[in-house]
Parts: sequence; C-alpha cells; structure tokens
Amino acid sequence: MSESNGNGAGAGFKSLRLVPRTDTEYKMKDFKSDQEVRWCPGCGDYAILAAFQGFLPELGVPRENIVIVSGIGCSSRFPYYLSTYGMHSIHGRAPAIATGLAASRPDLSVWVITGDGDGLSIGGNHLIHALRRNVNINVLLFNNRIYGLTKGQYSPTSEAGKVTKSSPMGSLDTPFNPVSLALGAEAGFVARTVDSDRKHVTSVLRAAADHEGASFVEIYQNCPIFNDDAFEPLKDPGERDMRLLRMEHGEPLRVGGDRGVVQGDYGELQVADVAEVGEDALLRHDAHRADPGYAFALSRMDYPAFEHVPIGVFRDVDRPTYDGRMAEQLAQARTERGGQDELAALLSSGDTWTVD
Amino acid sequence: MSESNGNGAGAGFKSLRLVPRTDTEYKMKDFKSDQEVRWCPGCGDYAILAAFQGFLPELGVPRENIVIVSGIGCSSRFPYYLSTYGMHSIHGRAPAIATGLAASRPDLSVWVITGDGDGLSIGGNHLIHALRRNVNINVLLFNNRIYGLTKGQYSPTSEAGKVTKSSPMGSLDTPFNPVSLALGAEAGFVARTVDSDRKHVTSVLRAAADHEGASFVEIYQNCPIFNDDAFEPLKDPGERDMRLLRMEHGEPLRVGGDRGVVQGDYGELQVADVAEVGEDALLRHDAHRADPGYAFALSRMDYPAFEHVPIGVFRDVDRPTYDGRMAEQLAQARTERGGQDELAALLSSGDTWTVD
Amino acid sequence: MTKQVQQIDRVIIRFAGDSGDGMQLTGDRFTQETASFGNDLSTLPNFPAEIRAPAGTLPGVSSFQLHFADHDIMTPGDAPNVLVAMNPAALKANVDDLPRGATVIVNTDEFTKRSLAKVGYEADPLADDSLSEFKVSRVPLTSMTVKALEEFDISKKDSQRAKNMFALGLLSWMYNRPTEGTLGFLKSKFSGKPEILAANVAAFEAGWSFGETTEDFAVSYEVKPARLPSGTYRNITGNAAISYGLVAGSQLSGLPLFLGSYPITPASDILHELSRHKHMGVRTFQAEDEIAGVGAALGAAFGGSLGVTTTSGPGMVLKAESLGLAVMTELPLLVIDVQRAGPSTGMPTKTEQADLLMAMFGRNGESPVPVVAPQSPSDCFDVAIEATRIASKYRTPVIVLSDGYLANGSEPWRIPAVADLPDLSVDFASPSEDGGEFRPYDRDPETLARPWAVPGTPGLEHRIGGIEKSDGTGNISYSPANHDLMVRSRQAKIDGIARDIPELEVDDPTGDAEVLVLGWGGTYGSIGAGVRRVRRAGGKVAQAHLRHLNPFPQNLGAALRSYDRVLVPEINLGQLAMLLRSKYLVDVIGYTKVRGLPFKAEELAGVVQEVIDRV
Amino acid sequence: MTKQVQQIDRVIIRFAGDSGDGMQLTGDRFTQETASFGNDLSTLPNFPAEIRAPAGTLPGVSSFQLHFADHDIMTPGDAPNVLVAMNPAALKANVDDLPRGATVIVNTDEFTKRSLAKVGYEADPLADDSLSEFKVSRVPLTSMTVKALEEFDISKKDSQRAKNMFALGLLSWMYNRPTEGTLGFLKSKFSGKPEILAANVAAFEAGWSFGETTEDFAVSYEVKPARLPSGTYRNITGNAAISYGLVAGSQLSGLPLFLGSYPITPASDILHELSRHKHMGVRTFQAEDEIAGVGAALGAAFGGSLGVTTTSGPGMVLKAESLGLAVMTELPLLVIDVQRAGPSTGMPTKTEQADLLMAMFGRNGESPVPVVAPQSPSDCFDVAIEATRIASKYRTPVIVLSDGYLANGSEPWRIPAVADLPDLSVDFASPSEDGGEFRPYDRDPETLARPWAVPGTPGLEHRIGGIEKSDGTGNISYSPANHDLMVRSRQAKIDGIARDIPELEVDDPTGDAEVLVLGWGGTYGSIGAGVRRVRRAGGKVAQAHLRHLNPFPQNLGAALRSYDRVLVPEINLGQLAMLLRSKYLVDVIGYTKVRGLPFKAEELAGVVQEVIDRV
Ligand SMILES: Cc1ncc(C[n+]2csc(CCOP(=O)(O)OP(=O)(O)O)c2C)c(N)n1
Ligand SMILES: Cc1ncc(C[n+]2csc(CCOP(=O)(O)OP(=O)(O)O)c2C)c(N)n1
Ligand code: SF4
Ligand code: SF4
Ligand SMILES: [Mg+2]
Ligand SMILES: [Mg+2]
Repeated sequence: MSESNGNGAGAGFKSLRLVPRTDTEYKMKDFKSDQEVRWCPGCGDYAILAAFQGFLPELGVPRENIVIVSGIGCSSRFPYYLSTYGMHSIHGRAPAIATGLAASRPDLSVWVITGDGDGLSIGGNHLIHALRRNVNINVLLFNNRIYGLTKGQYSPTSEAGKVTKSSPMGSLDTPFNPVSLALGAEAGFVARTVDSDRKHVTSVLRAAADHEGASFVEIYQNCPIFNDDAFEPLKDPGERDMRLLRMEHGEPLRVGGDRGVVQGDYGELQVADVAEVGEDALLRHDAHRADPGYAFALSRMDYPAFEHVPIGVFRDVDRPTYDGRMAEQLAQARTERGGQDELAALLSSGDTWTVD
Repeated sequence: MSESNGNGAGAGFKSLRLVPRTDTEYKMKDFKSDQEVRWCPGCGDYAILAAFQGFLPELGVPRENIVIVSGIGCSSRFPYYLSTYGMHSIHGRAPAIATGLAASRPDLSVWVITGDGDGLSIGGNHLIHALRRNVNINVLLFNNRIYGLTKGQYSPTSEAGKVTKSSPMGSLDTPFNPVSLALGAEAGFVARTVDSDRKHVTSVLRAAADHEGASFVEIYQNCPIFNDDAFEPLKDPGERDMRLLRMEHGEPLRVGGDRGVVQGDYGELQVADVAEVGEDALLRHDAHRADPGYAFALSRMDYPAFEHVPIGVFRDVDRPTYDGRMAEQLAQARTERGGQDELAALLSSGDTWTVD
Repeated sequence: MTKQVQQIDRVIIRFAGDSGDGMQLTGDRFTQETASFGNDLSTLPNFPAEIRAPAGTLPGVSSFQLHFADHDIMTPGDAPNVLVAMNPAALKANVDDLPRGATVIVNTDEFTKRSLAKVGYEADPLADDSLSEFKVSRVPLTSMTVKALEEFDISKKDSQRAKNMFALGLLSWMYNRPTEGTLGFLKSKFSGKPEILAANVAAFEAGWSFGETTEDFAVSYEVKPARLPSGTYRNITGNAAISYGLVAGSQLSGLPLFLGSYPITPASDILHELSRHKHMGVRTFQAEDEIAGVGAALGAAFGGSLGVTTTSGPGMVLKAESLGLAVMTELPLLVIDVQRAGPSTGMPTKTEQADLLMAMFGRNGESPVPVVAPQSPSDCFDVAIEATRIASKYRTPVIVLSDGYLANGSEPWRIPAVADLPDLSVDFASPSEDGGEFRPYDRDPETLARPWAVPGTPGLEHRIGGIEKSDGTGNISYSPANHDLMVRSRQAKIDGIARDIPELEVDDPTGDAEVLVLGWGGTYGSIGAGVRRVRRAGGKVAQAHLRHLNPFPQNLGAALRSYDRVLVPEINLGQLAMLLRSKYLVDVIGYTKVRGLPFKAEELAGVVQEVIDRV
Repeated sequence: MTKQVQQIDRVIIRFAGDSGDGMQLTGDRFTQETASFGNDLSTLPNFPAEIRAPAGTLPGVSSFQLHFADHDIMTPGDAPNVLVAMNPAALKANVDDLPRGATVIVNTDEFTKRSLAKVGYEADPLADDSLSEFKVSRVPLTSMTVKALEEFDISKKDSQRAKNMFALGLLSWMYNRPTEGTLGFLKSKFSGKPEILAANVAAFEAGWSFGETTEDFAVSYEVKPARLPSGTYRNITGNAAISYGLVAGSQLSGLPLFLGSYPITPASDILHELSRHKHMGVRTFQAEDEIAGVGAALGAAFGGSLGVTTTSGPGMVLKAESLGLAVMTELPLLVIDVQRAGPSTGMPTKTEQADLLMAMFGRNGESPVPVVAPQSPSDCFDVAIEATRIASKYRTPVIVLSDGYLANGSEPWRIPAVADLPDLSVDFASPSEDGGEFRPYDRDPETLARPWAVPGTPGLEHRIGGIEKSDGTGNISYSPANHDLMVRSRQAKIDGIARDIPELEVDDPTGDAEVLVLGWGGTYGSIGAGVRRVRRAGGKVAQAHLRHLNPFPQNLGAALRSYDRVLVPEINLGQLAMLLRSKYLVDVIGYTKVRGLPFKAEELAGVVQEVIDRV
C-alpha cells in the first residue's frame, strides 16, 4: 500500500487498483445500514462489525463499489448491517458467488464473510479453490469454533473431545487449523486476528485490502452463548502476552518480553528464552517469502492448543490474480480478433453455403 | 507392520487390526475380476491396477473383506477390475461414502480410488475432511493432471497456462500440490509414487496399508491421450535420477549420486552438492515427526515444476482413528448403560404417566 | 382464603417473552405437568431464527403455546385464551392473536418507557384502554421474584432470570397442575448448583403462593384428565418420536443404525437425540455437509447398516445426486426431510409442506422413491418404522416428510409395548448352495427387490454403482433394451409397494357425506379439528389422510371418485392436489395458505362448510 | 470406365469403427461435404462412454449416422441404407439395425481370426451366408491405404490411420460429394505436418479413384440439393447453436456473458465453444464443481452479467440449492441442462428427456422457474435467445432443457441476419429522481419483475439473500402474511410469462384430425417424420410441439380439448403427460420408450396410426 492517508481518495490499496476512487470523506456511520443488528449480547461479531465499519472509510472507494457476500451462520448476517451492496447467500457458497462477481467486475471491492462452519465445513472446497485461484476477494472467516446459528454443535475447528449437543461423549474429529489449510491450498495472503483487539483487526484488514488477489483472514471470535471464552487465554490480560506472537514483517518474532522464536532441526519453530539463545538467533518475520513452508511452520506453533498463537500476517506474497489474468486474456483476444462485425462473423464461421 | 511374510495370514498391517485374517494363499489373479479392462492403450491406470492386484495378496485378509470405493473418472473404473466388493459411486463423493462404510465396519479394508478431478476438484472437501478425521481408509489419488473421462479439460493439478479444450488461451488457475494440501488438512499419512515404477508403487501401498487411519497416496499417472508425458522428466532414464528424491525413513535425503537436501534459513529445503556441504549436513528423512512442517517443506521441493520431486512417504504419524474412537464410545456407552431392556427403556424414558 | 375452582374442558395458554426469558423451558415444564396430570394436549413452540435477537425487540420474541383438555384434541389451538407476556414486545407480537375476553398476564416491571419505545408503543397499553377487550392481570413478575429471592446468595441477574419459574408457579396454581415433575426437573438441571436450585424452587413456589393469596386471581381452574385409552403415556415431540422410531426400526430389523447428518433447523434435534443412544449401537456421524451425510449413510447401508440421513429443505436438495445413486444401487436408505418454509433459506423456523414434489421428482432421470409422511408428533414414531420396513424390504431409499410443526410440537403418546412392534428382520444374501455365480440384480419375483449382499460375505463379491446396470448380472450396460427394462423395473418395484400398504381409511360417520377432505402430513390435526367443528354444526363431511404419498394406496382413486367434491388443504401451492389430478383426473379443490404456520381449525371449518354449501 | 449414376432422393449412411478409427471425424467431414452440396441433412453420432475402450471390442465401437436428402428431412433416419464397418466389432454392433437390402462396406483387412473371436464371431460372417440379405462390398481398406501411401515418409501406424480418409474418399465418390471442403480442412488440420497432410490427401484421393475404377462399385448415386429457403447456411450441432445463441443473447441484451461451468458429458462442448469467444467479452470460468459453477454465474448476474451455467443431469441436481437462491433473489440466470440417460450416472453418452419434472419441481419450497426446450439442433440458437429474453425481462432463472441427441446431432441452419434478431436491451435500476429510498422488491406492475440494481450504482446499495423478503423493501421478513404474498407473487410472475409467449401452433393440414400428437424438446424430428408417414398413408393427424414447458402457452388447454385423443410421445415415463393431465384434466395418452436413443419415425408412425384407429 502506498502511504495511506487513512481516508478518502488516494488510499491506493493494491487490491483496489481497478476500483474507482472517491473524494467523499466517509465516516464510520456512513457504512452502517438501517437494519437493527441482531446478534446475542456480547457476541464477538459486534466488535468485528465495528472494526470493519471503522476501517471501510480508509479504502477510499465509493460505497457503491463495495460488495459483501456471505454464506449462512450468525457471522453471515454481516452484510445486512453494512450500507454497501451485499448478498447473504447460502451455506458455504459465498466464495463461489464472490468469484463470479469479482471475476466479472474488477471495479468492485469484494469481501466474503464466513464462519468456521460455513467456510470450512460445507464451504471448504470453494474456499480452498478460491485461494489457489487467487481471485481478488478478501475472505474474513469468523472462527468461534462452534456452529452458532444452529445452536451449538461442534465445528471443524472445535477441539477434539468437545462435548456439544451432537457430541455428548466428545467430538471425534481432529480440527482443522485454518491457517495451515489455507497455506496448503496455495493462499497468497493469510492472516489471523482476534475480535477483541480492534486495532489489530484493523491492521489486518488493511493488509488484506492491500493484497491483490485472495486474502484469507481468520478472526478468532467469541460466541458467549455456545462456546464462551474459547479464546480466553489470548484475551486474559495476565496470560495473553505469554501466548500471543505478534508477527510484524521484518521484526524478530517475540513472545512476551523475554522469549522469542528459533528454528529447530527440521524447520519447526520453537520458543526459546532470548537470554539463552541470544537476540540474533531469533527469526525475523518475513511475510514475503515465496516458499510457504515458513508460514506453515508458524501456523503450527499453536499446538498444543494456544501455547503460542501467532497473530498478524503469516504470508503476503503476490502472484497474478485470476480476474486480472482473465481480463488480460479478454483484452488480448480482442486485440487479436477485433475489428469485425463480431456476432455476424461468429454465426457464419465455419463452412457455409448459400441457397438462392 | 510386524514382519510381513509377503502373503497370507499374519501379515499384520496396522490398518487391518480389526479385519479377519485368511490362510488362503491368494495370487494376483485371484484379485482380477471377470470384467474386461477398459482404458485407452498405454494408460497409466493399467500399471497401477497391476501393481495393486499384485499387492493385495500381501494384505492377508479374505477377499470379501476388501472394499474399493471410487468416484467418477477414468481412474474410478478401478473397482470393476477387482474381484473384491466395490462401489463405483458418484463424482467426488467416494471419501464420504467410504467414511460411512469404514466407520460402521471396522472389519473391512477400505480403499478409495479417485482422480485429480474427482478427488481435488468436486471432491476436495470430502477428501480433506476424511483426512483430518483420520478415518481408517486408504485414498489413492491418480493424478494425471487432466480430466480424462470428459476428454481433456485442465484439472486442479494442471500447470498454470495449460492449453486445453476449455482453456484455449491457457488455464488461469494455480494448481494444488496434493501433498501440501493433504498436509494442510492434518493428514497423518501422505505419500507419493509414480505409476511406472511398480516396485515403488507396491512399497507405498504397503506403507499405506500399514498406517491405521486415513492414508493419502498421490500416484503420478500418465494419460497418453490427453496429457501424454506429463511426468516424462521423472521417467526418462537420463533425467529421472537428477530429479527424483527417494525418501526412506532414517536415510539421508539424496538426489542422484552427488547431491542431497539441506535446510535453509527459514526451514525450506534445498538441494546442495554433497561435496560442498558434506555428508553430515544432509537431512535424514524422518516420516514420523509429529509436526507436519518438515513434510510440508518436502512437499514444496518440486517447485518449479519437477525440479526435484520427492517420492515415497512424506509423513506417517499415528493418532487415534475416527472409527476406532467411535467404536470406543459405543463400547463405553454400552458398559455404562447396558443391562436393561434397551428399546423398552428408551421408549418410556422421561416423564410418563399411566391411564388405566 | 379459599378460592373458587372453576371446571373447564379445555384451555389454550401462550407463554411469550424475550428469547432470553426461558419461555420454551417454561412451556415445556407446564406441558410435562399437564401431561402427567393426564390431559390430552398439543403444543406449538415458536421461536425466532436468531439465536438471541436483541432483548426487548419484536424479532426477539419467543413463545410457546399449549392446548390441553379433558377430551382428545387435535391441534395446539387457534387462539390463546391466556397470554403470559413477559415484556412489551411479547405483548405487541401476540395481542392480535387473542380473542375478545382472553386473559392477559403481563409482567409490569418490563413496561418501562424505553422498552415500550423499542417496539413502537407510543403510549403504555397498560395505561390506556387498548386492552379493554381483555381481562388483564398486572403482575410485577421480575420484582416479586427478586424480592422472593433476597435471602439467596446469588447475583441479581440470576434472581431476575428466575422470573420464568415464578410465572410457571403462578400458572401451575391457576390450573391446578401437579408440581413434582417440575421440582424433580429443577433438581437434575441444577444438580451442581445448589444455591441456584434452591432459588428456582423458591421462585416457583412464590409464584404458586402469589396465585393462592392475591386478590387479583379470584378463580383457579380445573381441567379434568382426558379419558384416553389405557396405557403408559409420555409427552413427545415429532423429532424425538422420529428418533425413537429409527432406533426401534434398527432393533426390529437387526440392522445397526448409522446416521450421517449435517445440522440444520428444524432437523438438528434428531441428530442430537440419536447421538445419545450409542449404547444401543447407534452411530452418529456429523458430516462436513449434507452430501457427505447422505454419502456416509449410503456407504454404511452398503455395509449392512440401517443408513439414515436427516435434514431440511436446503440440505435436502443437496442430497439429490446421492439419492439417485441409492436408487440405482438399490440399497435401503432413510432420508428424513423436516420441511421448513422455503424456497431457498426461506424462514428456517417456520413450517411448510412444500417439499412434496421435490421428494417425488427432484432427481435427474426416472428416479422413483417411496414417500411417507407422519400426521402428528407421535405418529413420527410409526412412520419411521414404516419407512424402515419399506426401505429394507424393497431395497430402496425412502423419503420421510416431516415438518417444523410436527418436529417441535408435542402431544401425549401411548408408549407401545416392544412386543407389539412389527418384526422387520432382514435377510442378507448368502452364497448359493450350488456355488453358482452371484447375480446382484436378480430381483425377488414378488417385491422386485434385489439381494443385499454385504461385504464380508464370501462368494458374493460384486461391484455396484451409478451407471446403468444389466438386469440380473448388474454389470455395466449401455444396451437400449436393458435400459428401458431397468427404468421400468425400478418404477414397477416402487409402484408395487402399493400392494403392501394399508388402504386409505375414510372417516365418514354418516356414510352419506358428499364432500371429502383429504390431507397429508402435519395438517392432520387442523383438518381433523376443522372437520369436527363442521360436524358439530351439523355438516356432513368425510375425512381421510394420506400417510403414503408414493405409491398411493390402491383404493385412493375409488375413494376420490366416490365423493362429489374433494377438498385438499395444503401448506403449499397445491402439490398433493397436482399429483391427484394427474393420476386420477379428479378435479380436486385445493385450499392453500403458505404462511409458515399450521392451519387454524376455524379457518378450515369455514372452508369445508363453503365447499359443502357449494355442492 | 464410365459408371452409372443413379438418382435417389435420400440416403442414410452409418460409419462405424473403433474409437481410434476416427469415425466421428469421417462422419463430420462427409456431413460438411453434404451440407455444402446443399442437401438437407440430419446427423446422429454415437460414441462409447469410455474414452478409448480396448481396440476391436464391442464397447469400443463408435459410429456416426447421416441422413441426407433432396427434400427437407427431420431425423437422422431410422435404419441405415449403407453401413461402413471398419472391423468385425463395428459390423456386429450395427448389423441388427440394417434393413434387408442395405449396402455393407467392410474393411476385410480387419477380419482376422483374433478380431472375430474378440467379439464372439465363431465363424467369419463374410465367409458364410449370414450377410446374405445385404449387398456386401469387401474392401481391404487398410492394406489399400498402406499401399497407396508407400511413397510417403511416414510410419506404418500413420499410414494405417489414414484408412478413414480412404473410406471417406470412397463414399464421397459414391455420392458425388464436393471435395474442396475436406481438402481445405485437412490442410488446416495438418498445417504443421506437411508429410501427414499429403498422405491423408493421397488416401482420400485413393479412395475416390478406387470407387471410380473398381468393378465392385458399379453405380454411384446423386442426391440433388434440397430446395431450402434462400439464405446462407451452415451445418450446426445443438451445442454449438446454444453457444452461439448465448453469445447472441449477450450481445442483444448488452449484458456481458459469464459462464460458470464444470465439465460433464454431453454439455462440455458448450464450455469449450464459449471459451473460444473471449474477444466478444465472453468470460468462462471452469469451476471446481457444479455448485461453484452456478454460484459464480449468480454472482456475476448480481454484478450485471448474463450469468449462465451449463451441465447435465448429475450436475443439474447439484445446482438446485443455488437455483433456489436465484429464485429468491430474483436475478436473471440461464441454466442449461443437456439431458442424458439417468438416473444417477446412468448412460452419459445417451439421450433422454427425463429431467423435465426435476426442472419443474426439483427445489425445496415453492420455487417456480420457467422452462424452455429446443426442438432441433439449430433451434437451440433461438431457444437460448428466448431464455435470455425471459430471464432478463422477468429477473428469474430460466432452465433450458436440451438433450444429448440435440447436443451432438447436427442439421443445416439458415444463418440469421443479426439485424433480424430481437432487441433484448435491459434497463438496470437507476437512483430515483426524488432521492427516495430504493426498494429492491418493488415489482413492475406488468411483469412483476423487481428492479435489477447493479453494484457500482450510487444510491441503490441494498442487500439480498435467501431468507424470505419483505414485499417492496426486501428486508428480511418472517411475517406470515408477507410470506404467503411473496410465495404467490413469485408464482404469479412466472405464470404471467404465459401472456408474453407465442400461442401453441397446431399443424393440422386437413383441419379435421381427431388425434393430436404433442411433444416437446428433441423428439420434434422423429414425431414430425412419423406424422408425415401417417399423413402420406392417408391418415389424419395434427401435430404440435411445446417450446415453453413452464408456463405453458395460454391456448394449450383449448388445443388439447379440441381433439378426441392426444398422444404424447416422450423419452421418459410420461413427464409432460403428467403435467398436462394435472393442469388440464385431459386424459392424454403417453407413449414412452426409455432406451437412450431418439424415437424411430416408423415406430411413431405405427403408434399414431394405432391411436387414430382406436378413436
Ligand atoms: C445447506 C444448509 N445446511 C445447513 C444449514 C444450517 N446451518 C446454518 S448456519 C450453520 C453453521 C453455522 O456455523 P458457522 O459457519 O460457524 O457460523 P456461526 O453461526 O458460528 O457464526 C448451519 C449448519 C443451512 N442453512 N443450509
Ligand atoms: C456431478 C458430476 N459432474 C461432472 C461429471 C463429469 N465428470 C466425470 S469424470 C470428471 C473428471 C475426471 O477427472 P479425474 O478425476 O481427474 O479422472 P480421470 O478421468 O482423469 O482419471 C468429470 C468432470 C460427473 N460425472 N458428475
Ligand atoms: S450464537 Fe454465538 S455467534 Fe451466534 S450471535 Fe449468539 S453469541 Fe454470536
Ligand atoms: S483418457 Fe487418459 S486417463 Fe482416461 S483411460 Fe484414456 S489414457 Fe487413461
Ligand atoms: Mg462458527
Ligand atoms: Mg485426472
């Protein structure tokens, strides 16, 4: 991103290269719709919504050029609360719908809102394909590690053994790590943030918008009704600094004040006391490495659960976008074959004959 | 696997713990069905079929306890040619069908046959979920990097830019690396082999059968009709030894005679001259590492295309299987609640009253 | 003060409050008390699609309606005689449903300026005469509860929360309900939290005493037990009854139950219920989506399990391709569609009957599938068993069409003796004595079912799949004649089930009615109640209800033709009507309302009368 | 030697050989020659499901049938007058279709013991009298080709491969076909390989001279050009015509075309064709599955594109949920189902008409969708344009039911002048002048269509989705009355299209026929040819063909009722018949054959005559 001025035209996010700019100085309230917000009291979705509405003015694009596409789930009600264009589609299919929209309309800023069920259970396939294709969309996955809307069954990110309505003796499933999965699916931009840290959420949104192509953002989101305090260790002021690994490109990877990340024998990342290993042994975060192996290694650091949880941008690597390449092919074909009466020429292509 | 004697009872593959043994000394021909094999001349599927039929006697289980489930594609015709039980199901759904079968019948050896389209395109979601759940099935993915049965469209493993019937100006998609994807999906067993190397195929099948839980095997398969010689660099006697990285657990990773694999700054794996770096710098292959990061790094070695292609077992790590845990829960529930007239007790559970 | 006790024969009560107010639980408890007292009853819960929409708003209102009587009743009632409104939103959302003279019990504590404004009340309806048609009891429920719990060492929030127990106590007093059940329930619910338990019990008792002592409530009511056939009863919802029916089907057939399912409203509770019966060998697999759910069930069926999948409309359509595979492989499979209002996502918590034609025709190619539908919550049990019977005997997927109303509604159920349930035991194929080749598509000459050969059986190794099969051998076949034969054989197999199901019973008490009302599925109660009204008013009308939608009972055509007019009420745009017209060329009259709600008995009575008058 | 030239009015030729023998190409080339000569024609390719089943086996046989005439014809013909059999398998697979007296040209080189045994010929049919009913020409095609190419520096395999060109040359001589087209085609096909090009040309010419010189072929035939309406013609398959129609629809409406599709037989060629027209702004997206295909098309439609998805049965059912979303969001969308034999995977390369009821009803809830069907390969063009018109005008998904026969069959097509095509321009919603609030579900009073407001338009920001919408505002609504209204409005919108489509035209030349034959879709040709036979034999019969299956033309009921008997032939078990019976209560007679093949004209003529005789 070239020097963002925080608002209005000229913000120049990379994913918005083809989107018109506006001079309107939007405020957060300009992105609130007239619909009453309907989540449970205390739901983490409120915080994410506020952060998102607060961030949108920064994009510097006309409100009408922003589209939010969601699936089904509590999280997927998001579009109703934004004064942009929106589609609250069907369960799991938002990445596919957004693909068609983004590929045909490079002048739009397209955001996909999904949940751990919507995006990783029924919609897992569309998600991984959208990521590998690098369609210019931003996917925000609200991970509350539970099915909220259907009242509390375990999800593909619920911890093994979790007792829920549908798993009275504990779930049998090993959960996905959404970041690992996205990296395994060739995602060019992968990040993670936490609902309650508005500043961090905003910084990650900014980075996502600045990535041309598919951006994948996992947002840890609390569901106070069916999975309360799932992320408590990362929020508790006494604990969180021992656990959160805030990744900043170019900076050493540190956990708390006195520990940092070093590399093990087989490339795995480990936390060590800085005093012991020395400052220089710490890995400097490099989100731009072409090889996703390092980002993948980072994604494995939260085992066992929440021991160390990297947040921020794991990977931010450019490659041509699907929609960009599609537009190029169309342009190239037009150059090569333009200049005729196209429809008439098409209809009478091939062997023809005339009857008088 | 405890000392395989190559055939007959007592082979003792781990995935077959609950499958009955047989004393029958099967021969390869015992696994041929009476159906005429119908692939194009020269298709790599023939070689895989032969290797598979040749391997099955080793399992040491009765033929009737083996089930092959496939989806749709040229590769998915596999079950017809085997004298076991089989289901040629619908496109992409074999992992789901096999999950139900394996979870309800621990006494069966269940094999899923799929293609790069069947397993990674339409069936991608079922595949990654079966892998994370660790259902006790063996998935063989025949990767010819093309849709064969529908006559030659690009697939999710086709190289970007590939010109096919549906991509006359070149495909826009970045391909999946099936091994990376499987690892990102928490697979416990991941391997790769090449159709033409029967010995290697057999060794990988053996290792897959010996893994309790979901095994994922990518098999490079030549489609002479629509994607001929896609793997030529790995088969050409002059070239292949420069490219193939044969992974053997506990052995140093070597490519050809004089080069080997070392670790880079950020955990990525690189090929170096042994003379330069010294024998000791070479990584010793460890398929049993709990952390999948190293296996993932290995999976990235074939970029750019086929520079170095690891074959063999990337990862082979045990964790409880889905079906095993399900059986345990059933047993536990029975212990805890057994001994009553169950159906009658169920029907009259809760508040009841009597009318005389 | 001894109060007057008035005898009444039936009453309809609706509890309404915020999603967070525990109205479903209150209604449930009151229902259990009523059930154990021996009344006949019928319930209708009604909750918002949101988990917990913002407090005090109209979309956040959750309600539970209960109809109980000293005689047998068929519906949860058209209009409540008593409304308990926990806040202004609950009042506003429900007041239009009340008949003149109804009793309204309001929680005055919540009628603050802010709460009133939130739902658009400009003036306090308790202060002006807008409720003058009703008997209004003003009870400061919240503050009285808090007061009653002063002694307890619990948070203010917790004492406020107990106000539903206060309300339950009050209503229990009003209708002379037995209280042991509720006290026992509280004990087990709060077993780990003795303080909360004590507080809830105290709130319940305070509500009861309040009724007993306050002048406001001069009368209490008694509804005598209903004279139901003798037996042991329990109250049951449709979803629970279907779950039990499936377990019973499994036990009766000897096939282990395998459920592959993905959660969806209003079907999820079947998954929840079945996941609790692992001790009976029930396997539940929460799949990644509906396709995997049905796929796994089919895989299990191939392996010899009773494969089941449960869902609702949007999930049902996703299963179509796998259902086609089940049709082609001719394996038993139960597919339970708990219908909800559509199309698309529609209104997930509302009921509808609009999936019938999809169940019949929603697959590519000629793909016939038997369809059955329960007519009441408890009937779900029998229908699940019947579906098991058909599926396992005919080796076919069977679709069960339940609906949101049946799923969540409840009624008393006379628990059957296990010995009275049918024997559904299944013969798997076994190797032929003469060692002849196994022919997986040789049909039973009577049922046209093919053999079910389960992996693990030596000598029966075979391959099945979705490509057209050769008659007999089951090998792939592209032969034109064979395809025609197989298409017709599959159809004939399903059509032939008509010989194996009961004839349609027409209830025509006078024997000379000219109008027949024919329904299917969840509308049985409302149609029955409507017909009853007409008959009580002297009208002659016959009633019949279809359980088997495909194939139809053999006598259906004759039955239709023996009446001058056939009225078919449906909660869709006339789907059964369309099937009847096409098959029998009878000009049936459709009556349709697609409101996401059951029909009202009164409304149907009117429609029936109109048709009678027109004959 | 000058040979005799015999005038004939029509002929049916079938080329049959191994999948590897290039029969489709041979047939195609002969068709092009025939087309450019000016005959009317109709073709029927027939290929195995396997890519290249083992050489010389029955399942590996691929054939191509061509019917051409000096007058207008309607079908590829019932039975070939000439069979070219490249090997024993081709002979065996096709000989039963031959009428007595047919000509059989066999490639004797392939009649080896091994090849004969492979297909179960115990004796050589060329040696015994099993072909005595036919005129058999024994031609050593392979060896003569190899011999003719001795001079060329190409592999033996390559010379053998050119035997199809030899056969083409021979047949071209026999029927006096113009050869420039084929020579031009070879030139461009082998442009990079001059040696192969020369060899193929030489093989072709050798075949021609062989005909001219050998005694075996005493006669050549002439089929005069047909007297077709004046204009420029080309030969076209249904899949190509649909593709062109879509491109035309895009251009005529001004909506950029977006195709989201997943390959599937027999629909893939539409994806292939459209991917070649990027210069006209056509975007093709090969999706990960059918759901993503339709999803992307719907997303593009939301963005103002002409969203299209193409598929066949097993993929069609997967799109049902997304189609429901399109119904609810009321966005234009074209869904092309190229029907194939089902159920399930069925017989992918065979044709069928069994997806009609699925198209009508295969979605949860009341989810009405217009359905149209082309009647011949070239008609696919017009139907695609008509579907575009309906979808964009009424803001609705439209299902087009093509089939495998139409898709791959071909016929001459008079290329329309672009100026004669309809104007389909679309008005997107624009901000109201008075700055009033945008109401995305306000309906046009006439069409009942809602405004199509495209992202990027300031002031029209709005949210749509699958939950029930409030009339007008489009906000989420759970109101019972609103739901009933919206269910009926969506239905009324689709029903209303009946006012905007042509009435059904009944072809009843004598005006006093008592029997009407009514069909739909790909059976038009066979029905027409059957009817023609009956009429020629003096029978009186009316014929009509439905293009609009939902809604039906307004006069359909009246048309049905004005005949004593209505016969409805279908390649399914009576799906249109069921719709007609239900809607009009007319006792139509279904005639069904589900063999994966088009009807034969003769067969239908017999059936029609029978019905006439029975009246
Ligand atoms: C096809 C289909 N299947 C199932 C459902 C039911 N359903 C709605 S949301 C949901 C899961 C929601 O979980 P998640 O995506 O994690 O969202 P959350 O509610 O937790 O934000 C399910 C199973 C549906 N609406 N449609
Ligand atoms: C639901 C559905 N969609 C599409 C198809 C068409 N189809 C059959 S196989 C196939 C792809 C096959 O590719 P792959 O899995 O790589 O198998 P291969 O033929 O290359 O072995 C497709 C798209 C189908 N049969 N069913
Ligand atoms: S159920 Fe959970 S995720 Fe859904 S709105 Fe309530 S708190 Fe939020
Ligand atoms: S098309 Fe390719 S993959 Fe399919 S059978 Fe032929 S060679 Fe094998
Ligand atoms: Mg969730
Ligand atoms: Mg493939």
